[in-house]
Amino acid sequence: MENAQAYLFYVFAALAVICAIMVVANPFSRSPVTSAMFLVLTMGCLAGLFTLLHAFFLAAVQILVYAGAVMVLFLFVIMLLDLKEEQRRQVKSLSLVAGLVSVGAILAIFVRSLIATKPGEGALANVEGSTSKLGKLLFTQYLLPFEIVSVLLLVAMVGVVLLSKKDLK
Amino acid sequence: MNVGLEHYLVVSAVLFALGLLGVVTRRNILVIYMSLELMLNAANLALVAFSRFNNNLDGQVMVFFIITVAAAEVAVGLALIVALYRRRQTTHVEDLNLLKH
Amino acid sequence: MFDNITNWIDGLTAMQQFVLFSGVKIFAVFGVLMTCVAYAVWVERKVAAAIQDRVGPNRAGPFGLLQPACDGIKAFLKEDFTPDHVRKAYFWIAPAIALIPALLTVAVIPFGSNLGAQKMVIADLNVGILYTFGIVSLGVYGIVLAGYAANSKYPFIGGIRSSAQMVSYELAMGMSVIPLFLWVGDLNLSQLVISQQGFVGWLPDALGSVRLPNWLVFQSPMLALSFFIFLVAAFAETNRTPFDLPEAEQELAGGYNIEYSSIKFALFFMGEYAAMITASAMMVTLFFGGWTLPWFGLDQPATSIPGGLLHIGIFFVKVVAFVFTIVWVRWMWPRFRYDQLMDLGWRRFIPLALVNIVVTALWLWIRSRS
Amino acid sequence: MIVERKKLNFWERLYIPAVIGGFKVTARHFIKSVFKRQPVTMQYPEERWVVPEGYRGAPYLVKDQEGNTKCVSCQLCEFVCPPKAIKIIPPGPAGQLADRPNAEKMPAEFEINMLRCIFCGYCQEVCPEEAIFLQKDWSHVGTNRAEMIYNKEKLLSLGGTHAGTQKWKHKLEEAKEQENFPVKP
Repeated sequence: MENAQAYLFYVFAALAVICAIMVVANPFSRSPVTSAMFLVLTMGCLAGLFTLLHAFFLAAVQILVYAGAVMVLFLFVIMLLDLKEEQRRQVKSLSLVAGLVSVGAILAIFVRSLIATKPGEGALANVEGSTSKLGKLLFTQYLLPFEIVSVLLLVAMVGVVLLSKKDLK
Repeated sequence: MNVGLEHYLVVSAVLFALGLLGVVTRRNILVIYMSLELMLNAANLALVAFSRFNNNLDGQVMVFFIITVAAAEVAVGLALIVALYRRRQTTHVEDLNLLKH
Repeated sequence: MFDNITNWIDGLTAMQQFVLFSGVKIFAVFGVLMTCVAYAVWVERKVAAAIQDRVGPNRAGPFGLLQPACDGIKAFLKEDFTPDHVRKAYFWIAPAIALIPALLTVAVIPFGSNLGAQKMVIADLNVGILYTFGIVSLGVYGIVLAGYAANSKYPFIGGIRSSAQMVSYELAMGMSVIPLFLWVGDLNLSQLVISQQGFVGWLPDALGSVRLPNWLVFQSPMLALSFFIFLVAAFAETNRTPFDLPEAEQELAGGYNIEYSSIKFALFFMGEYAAMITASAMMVTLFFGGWTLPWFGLDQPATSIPGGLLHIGIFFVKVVAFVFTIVWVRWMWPRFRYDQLMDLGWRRFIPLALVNIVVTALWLWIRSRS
Repeated sequence: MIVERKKLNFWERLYIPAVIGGFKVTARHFIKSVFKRQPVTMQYPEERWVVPEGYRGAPYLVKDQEGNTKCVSCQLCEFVCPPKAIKIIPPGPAGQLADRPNAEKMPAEFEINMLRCIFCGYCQEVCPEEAIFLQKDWSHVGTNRAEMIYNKEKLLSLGGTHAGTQKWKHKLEEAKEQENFPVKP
């Protein structure tokens, strides 16, 4: 059982990383639709990882919200905007180098801090992310942030409706 | 063959770095947005892993909030992109140089 | 022979048994589902014919029962034509993506009680219903990608339009079941079925032997309303009449699947029917008691093999009844106009579902106080 | 003309009566064709359609009672045919003569393209010799287009012998009567 989970972890992790590479640096296609589809796959792999971490509720929500709603919205917008000639553009080498350097620096910081702290040692893995427990926590300890987030969603909704109006005065 | 916290954190760090790479190097505003989503997801993964290995559900609650905020952010952001496209007929960040000229 | 097999199974480890039984269940359910998909087309054609005073397919085999096989052979042997202007990769992937979500949904549906020691559900998830909605929400991709892959305007407009429809009604569908889970207090579909055993308690005793099963749709008016919203949303999600705008022959020359032919087109077709069957199975599980039947003690988990088979049979009959109704409705009503569809979804059903949630929550709160 | 749309009341706007009506109508037809076995379908190869009187089927050439070709190759039908489905090759000055008395000639070739024919019946109407008739034939099949162009032999064999009138015999008798008619100077 342990072994199977480890194998699954490596499969999902490798798939997630490969798909993420295809999102940002796809060698075959610059089309945003391809990026979006690979991002969907990445989200799916992350949901798999969540399941391995026993966060079942979040895994389902990840699929439902990210893959089912957010990425569909992305696809919609990409298709509504007619992006034919946008695909052929050269990446400027200067920005590429700068980007790689900064990303390398950040990655180096991550790796160093990981080596320095050794977070895995002595940790016990036994939390179940069940819906009821999460819900209880959400409605007791985190009630205020929960309400604030709901207001945020309302504001976002109003904002989107306003922004999407054709003749904005 | 034991998968511990550090494995998940490495995956999370790699995903975050890839997202950042996308934000810095890609010039299409939609792809930049997707890279941002990738970074948020990487953070989610780290939080869930912490929550699991520290025997504490707070991380998962945090992820719940992140997903909600990300959804709101995407809705507003895409509405802005559509509005922008209506005015300028482009989604390319280098063409958005009105302040330069 | 039989003893040999049981001995061999007993000799396996728990993990191996789990893999074995899951594999058997997956293959059995997949086989039954695909057969049902084929015969759903036959049922559709026969019912359509009967309602229109015709005979329907009757040449291949008795009552045309071999017609699905003929249709399948025809679909496979036709020329698999790929137009020159399409985006090839998406053109190939889209039909598969259209079919897969419908198949994946079946994984969490309890289609029977027990068969021996095995629970008759492939994956008894604690977040069953969330999983279902997650998978259902992926069904949009098949249509969007088909429209995008075709790279010509009518499929494109059709794809955008159909996906907008599916996204809109997904909301109503998701919100319609929340009262259900407030009421039951569990997201696990097996537990949900268990909670529907027996007869309803609110009928007056004076009626005597007239009793209603304790299925959720009969338990309270809010849940009946839930069922109504879910039913309408299910029609819209599976692209059936009166919401079959994806098949817009009149105005879009066919919708998102114009450029497809032969087996790829057949995959879209099968996806639609598989979605119809899974939607029926969902409705049976959520609102009509799954495999339970309160008479003759059939609402208790089976203790023998024939009892287990009987439960599977009950479930199957209920699903067939729903499929029949869905097919029936197709030959009864004209389709909605697109603006009416959106108006109905966003301005009628979503507010209705929200009100339903609030009323159910209030009801439960009052009941818990008194 | 402006048709006022009927204002629906609340009950009607719920569409529940309409829905129930729809269920009733479809269920009635369903029961009728499934349980009472009264579908309107005709099982084609086994059951055949009985053609009503006056049906306009395919035009064929007919023979008279003595088995002679009636057509005299006047080409009126070719001229009148709206889709130009009829093609007649006359025998020409040195060609074959008619196989019956009272006729100068008969067609060397007579073709009707059944793919073009619209079954209007003008040829039958215009024919002075009553040689072409629309018959009760409604099933035309062939494996290629050339097969659907019917030639003279095929048309004659399909048309068969036309019972009833034998136009020129009748006229001949009339003429003989004319000869014996007592005409007063």
